[in-house]
Amino acid sequence: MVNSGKKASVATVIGNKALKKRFGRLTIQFTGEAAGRFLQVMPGQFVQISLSEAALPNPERISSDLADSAQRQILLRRPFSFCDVTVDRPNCVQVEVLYCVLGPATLRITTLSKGDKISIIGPLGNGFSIPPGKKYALLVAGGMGAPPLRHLATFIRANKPKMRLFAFAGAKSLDDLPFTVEGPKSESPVIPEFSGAGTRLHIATDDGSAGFCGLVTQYMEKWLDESKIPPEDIIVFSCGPEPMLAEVARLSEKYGIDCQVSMERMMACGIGLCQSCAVECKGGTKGETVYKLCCKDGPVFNGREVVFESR
Amino acid sequence: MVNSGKKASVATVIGNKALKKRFGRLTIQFTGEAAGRFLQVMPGQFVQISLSEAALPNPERISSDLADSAQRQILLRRPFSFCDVTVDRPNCVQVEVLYCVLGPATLRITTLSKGDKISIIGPLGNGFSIPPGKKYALLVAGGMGAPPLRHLATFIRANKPKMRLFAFAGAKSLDDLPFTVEGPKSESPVIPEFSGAGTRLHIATDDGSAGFCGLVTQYMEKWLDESKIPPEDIIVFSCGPEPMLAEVARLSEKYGIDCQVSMERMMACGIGLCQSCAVECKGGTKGETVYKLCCKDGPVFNGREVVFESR
Amino acid sequence: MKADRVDLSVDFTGIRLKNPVVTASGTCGYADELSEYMNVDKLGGLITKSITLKPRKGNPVPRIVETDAGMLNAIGLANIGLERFIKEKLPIIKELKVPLFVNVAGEKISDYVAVAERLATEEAISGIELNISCPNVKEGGITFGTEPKQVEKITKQVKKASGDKPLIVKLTPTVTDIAVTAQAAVGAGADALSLVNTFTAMVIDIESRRPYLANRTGGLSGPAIKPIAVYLVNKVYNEVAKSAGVPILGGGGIRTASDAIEFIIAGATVVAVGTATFIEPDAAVQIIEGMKKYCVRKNVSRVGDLVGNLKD
Amino acid sequence: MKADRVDLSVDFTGIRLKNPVVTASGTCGYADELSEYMNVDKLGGLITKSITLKPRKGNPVPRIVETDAGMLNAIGLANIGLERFIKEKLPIIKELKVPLFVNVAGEKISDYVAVAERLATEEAISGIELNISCPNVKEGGITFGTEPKQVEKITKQVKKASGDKPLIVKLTPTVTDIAVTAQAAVGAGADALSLVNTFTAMVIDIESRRPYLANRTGGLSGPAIKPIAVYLVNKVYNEVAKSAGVPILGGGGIRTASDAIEFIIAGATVVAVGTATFIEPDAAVQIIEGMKKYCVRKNVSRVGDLVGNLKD
Ligand SMILES: Cc1cc2nc3c(=O)[nH]c(=O)nc-3n(C[C@H](O)[C@H](O)[C@H](O)COP(=O)(O)OP(=O)(O)OC[C@H]3O[C@@H](n4cnc5c(N)ncnc54)[C@H](O)[C@@H]3O)c2cc1C
Ligand SMILES: Cc1cc2nc3c(=O)[nH]c(=O)nc-3n(C[C@H](O)[C@H](O)[C@H](O)COP(=O)(O)OP(=O)(O)OC[C@H]3O[C@@H](n4cnc5c(N)ncnc54)[C@H](O)[C@@H]3O)c2cc1C
Ligand SMILES: Cc1cc2nc3c(=O)[nH]c(=O)nc-3n(C[C@H](O)[C@H](O)[C@H](O)COP(=O)(O)O)c2cc1C
Ligand SMILES: Cc1cc2nc3c(=O)[nH]c(=O)nc-3n(C[C@H](O)[C@H](O)[C@H](O)COP(=O)(O)O)c2cc1C
Ligand code: FES
Ligand code: FES
Repeated sequence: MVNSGKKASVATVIGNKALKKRFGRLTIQFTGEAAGRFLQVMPGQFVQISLSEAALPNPERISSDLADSAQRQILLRRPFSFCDVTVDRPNCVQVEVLYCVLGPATLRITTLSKGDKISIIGPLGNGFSIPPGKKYALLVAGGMGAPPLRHLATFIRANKPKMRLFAFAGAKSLDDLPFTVEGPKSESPVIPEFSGAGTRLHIATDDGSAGFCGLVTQYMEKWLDESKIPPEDIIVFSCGPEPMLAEVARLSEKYGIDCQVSMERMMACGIGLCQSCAVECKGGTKGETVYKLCCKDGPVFNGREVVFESR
Repeated sequence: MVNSGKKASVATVIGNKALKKRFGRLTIQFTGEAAGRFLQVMPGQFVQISLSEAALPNPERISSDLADSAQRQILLRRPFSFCDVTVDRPNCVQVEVLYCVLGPATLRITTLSKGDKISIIGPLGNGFSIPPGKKYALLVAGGMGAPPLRHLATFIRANKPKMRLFAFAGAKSLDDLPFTVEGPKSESPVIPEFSGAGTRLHIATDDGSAGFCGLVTQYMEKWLDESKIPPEDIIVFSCGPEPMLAEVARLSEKYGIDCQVSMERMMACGIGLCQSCAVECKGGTKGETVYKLCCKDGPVFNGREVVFESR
Repeated sequence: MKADRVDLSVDFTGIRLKNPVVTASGTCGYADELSEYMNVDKLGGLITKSITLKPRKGNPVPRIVETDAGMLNAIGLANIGLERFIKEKLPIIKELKVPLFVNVAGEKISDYVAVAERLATEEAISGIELNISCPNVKEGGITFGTEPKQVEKITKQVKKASGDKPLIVKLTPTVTDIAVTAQAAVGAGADALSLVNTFTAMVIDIESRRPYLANRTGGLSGPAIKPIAVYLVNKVYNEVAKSAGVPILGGGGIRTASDAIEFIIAGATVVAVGTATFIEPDAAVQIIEGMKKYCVRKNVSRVGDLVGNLKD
Repeated sequence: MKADRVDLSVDFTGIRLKNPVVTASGTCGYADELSEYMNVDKLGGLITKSITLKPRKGNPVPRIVETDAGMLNAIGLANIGLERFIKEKLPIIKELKVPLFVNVAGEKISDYVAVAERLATEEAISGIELNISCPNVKEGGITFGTEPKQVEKITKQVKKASGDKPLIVKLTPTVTDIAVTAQAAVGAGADALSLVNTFTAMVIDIESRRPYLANRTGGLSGPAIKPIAVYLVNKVYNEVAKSAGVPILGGGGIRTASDAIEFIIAGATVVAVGTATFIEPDAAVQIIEGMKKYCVRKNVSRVGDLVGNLKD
């Protein structure tokens, strides 16, 4: 029973770069014992970061729609997944977090700078798992769902080099894609980070400002319609807003494809203590639904088991 | 009635230096309209600084006795007086704040760095005033009472060059004096900052680690005993812990010397709205005491009018 | 929606306020202190520090202490008393173009009545706020506010004394069911309900093992209490105020326009900004501006349409 | 005082706890979750999530929302139910060297009684905490906790059902006078009083104009409520617990050893750490260490000597 090995780790910030619009990329480093915990991290797992000690940006750097929420004093940690994990040496692991500035905690991330120490719990939860026998992986990302799928792409490249990857990334507009996009905007734009991971990338934007004009799930459906790959050879990995995940799960089921979705919930603890992060799932013994915990049983669930929120 | 000229000012941090032990020196700059407010600042006036936006230091830089209070989320501004005010140009004023790290707000001061913006209300309250006819000023400082007296010394040098200054600075120990001390510790140590302001300095430490061994008020009494200056030519200016001020006021009265004391109170607003900073004063019409406000009527009071707290 | 089309004005006890933001009692002095920091005329209204029949020195210090996202105060109703208020402050207040509500406190019902009677004769005063919820004085204060029978009795008598001035009854949140005391006040003739006052609380200095405040306990205000206050406003709105047609003056921890709008959606017609003014002296004015922006963005033509507009 | 000389142990309802720090109900799962993050055996005790007769799924999401220095929760007593608790969790709990208190909730008195009766037969359980103060369920919960008569009735019946297990009654802070409900519980046989549970509160999402929580309201916990909780513990200590010789399990917003010591000085014999565990999973252990340091520094040989040691 006695195992206090999962204490909070102290990470050192080694870089923090503002990207376009509200996005930024934080690079942190774990050494020693903490590094050990991140050696085997699976894409889709997450960490809980304490940000209440960090500074708010100077007022002129807070966009007016966040001015009010910037006043909120934060208490709880915040969950983040990884966009990349690199093992420098066994006792030195670098983790990249791609963040989107939405409120008091993510505003505070922007002021972290080289040398700052932050307290992190994790890695937590269950990440994506690559079932044996699959030959093709479809990564379907909506908005800020992209980072863990980027991590997954690199991971698959490294560990299942024969698997073929097709990534779909959707957003309202080109600006809302949390990555740098290169190449011809209208046809087949390139996101160097995904291509770097050897992935064929499909972009969809609601306003057509890059790639396919429409929802990423419509693009996915089109692709599935045209695809000649046997469904049992494909696995779908998806992360994004819940309505999108619901549609991805529905399409996957319709086409007979296995599907894993990474869910998001408000989390107080991230470690199974508070029950705040309930995800309604099929699978009660009498056909009723049960609540599973996003932080412990997830955040990655089988697309078939989740009863998606309609609200 | 309509006069909204005293809004919060934004100051830019231009330096922040840790001094020995828990002390630090923050240099901030006001420009434009805000600078105008600080052109005429009187020593003993103060400002209210908002620090809730600033970061906490990294955990290893928080001394263990402050670890618990570091967790407190701060809401209110904090009052600080000035150690120095320099007018670069009419629209550029530099202010130095000497701080002592005691709790959540002052811990956050330590992380401010060049370029940071902070919100400041002030200058507030009534500072020391130099009554006409006085030829000698006795500055009596206890612990963190020294900074405004240092400011006063410079101010008197500049504005009343004929006035002779004698400064007394007391602390528990050499380490607790918020200034760098040079010269022979045991006899007449020199604090360059005070000497710079042309002041003869007398140091007292409870433990004798520098200067006079004993309370600063004992040193002051000794000096008064030995002094041949007519009491009516002297004015005492004092700032420090309340029991010390009480003794300074008592001694001044005993020797027939005018005396001004700068009081400290917990302040919520600093601008006369909340009535939290009451200072009990003699002077009711029927001989009863009245409460004055430290922030508005003070912080500098006539030593004779204050009814000092015994608690 | 264009900014100049948004109607921020609200009707409050028959008085038209140009916007629904007032400064809370005890946090804005008697108005003159604040006017150095903002154009007070921009406010929807102003509520004075509690006035008592005789001057009160208030409690010894420390009178306040900060807590996480809040503060305790035990000022003890320090005020200059009725006569000096009328002589010294009213002339200044008369110059303002903003409705002034005078908060009244006392130890005995007859004290309240005497103050209200006197104030009722002053034209410059728009209304009276009855403080039966101050946790920081030995007699009177909160004790009148917790017993429905007492609430009824004092409301009735002060209402009579107030003549044609509207009477706002300020309730304490420290009761089992605030709808009961709210109903008692409304039944006895309250023209509006004000909530919440502060929560009785205590900080202990573990070094000396004494209560930090000289008064032992104090009232908790600030963002810490906001979610409780929003709940209570919504409860009183649903269970009492809406059907009685009595407006609510809501507050507790408001710092931003978003906070203020939460209270309005919960059921407050007017919001009171208290502790926030200590941090940003012009907080109330900033809140008014933010409220207008919200209305523009959400296409709300009259802020009054938001009152109680909580969907379930 | 040397660290190894400090006696942190306290007597609580006849049980010797090795130190006065327990983890609060609903914030430490059923113990096994926490054991990955700390050596649970270091705790003074552990209180389980509320157990009900039948399993409960709990409320729809969102079940929590953060507020300034606090959070609302409306978990809705999600739990695996009595039988699964006994079958699946008890064997794990038996391995621990730490007293375990099981928190019991229900919709009807007979539910509470049934659970208590069953638990009374389990040797591994040190005591029962009666939750009559949960603000997040439609039936039962808080409604039992506000009416002194109800408090008395349910305490009496559950006490009987609990056999020789000590019964801790967990009071709600949402009452006019907590001394009255505390007295009712003590009069009916409570072996200890637990306070405070969360405060009913609400956050409104001003974009959608809906309550942020699916349950509309939730219970406020965290540092925001600490000064109110300290006051209430001190009040119950002075007015009820001290003279009755009944210990208090105090909490609400404890994050640090200093916070915990405030509660002890206010009158708590044992302190419960709740929300803080979400932020630092080993918060309770850090608090125990800090408490020892305080005792060394202040030359306190037995932490029990601090209980109610508030000077005036
Ligand atoms: C498993 C997991 C992985 C994640 N990975 C990433 C990642 O890699 N990158 C990333 O950028 N984000 C990620 N997130 C999301 C991230 O945790 C949130 O964006 C972050 O917590 C926002 O914190 P904040 O304080 O900045 O904003 P908050 O203000 O907390 O806002 C977040 C949202 O919550 C709502 N909200 C919260 N409190 C209130 C309130 N009091 N009133 C009204 N609305 C409120 C708002 O709708 C707001 O849009 C992940 C989340 C999960 C669960
Ligand atoms: C007019 C004026 C001028 C000043 N000038 C200076 C200056 O030039 N330099 C300087 O360093 N300081 C100055 N101060 C003092 C300075 O304002 C305080 O040191 C500062 O506010 C401390 O803030 P903090 O958050 O760091 O510490 P806090 O934790 O706020 O602590 C300050 C003290 O308050 C007590 N305290 C506060 N809250 C609690 C609580 N919840 N529980 C128990 N105890 C509590 C403690 O005793 C503590 O020692 C001045 C004060 C005044 C009134
Ligand atoms: C320092 C201070 C003094 C107060 N004085 C009074 C008062 O005299 N009369 C009164 O009715 N309320 C008084 N209050 C309560 C406020 O009017 C308000 O109801 C309460 O503080 C909650 O609002 P807030 O959180 O915005 O401050 C006072 C509050 C504070 C903080
Ligand atoms: C997420 C959450 C779940 C809780 N569940 C329960 C519960 O099931 N039974 C109970 O009696 N109290 C429950 N509580 C209340 C806590 O036990 C505690 O009394 C309260 O949170 C105040 O302490 P804190 O501020 O330290 O969290 C819960 C609190 C939280 C935050
Ligand atoms: S976040 Fe606490 S149980 Fe999942
Ligand atoms: S600090 Fe508010 S009146 Fe002085």
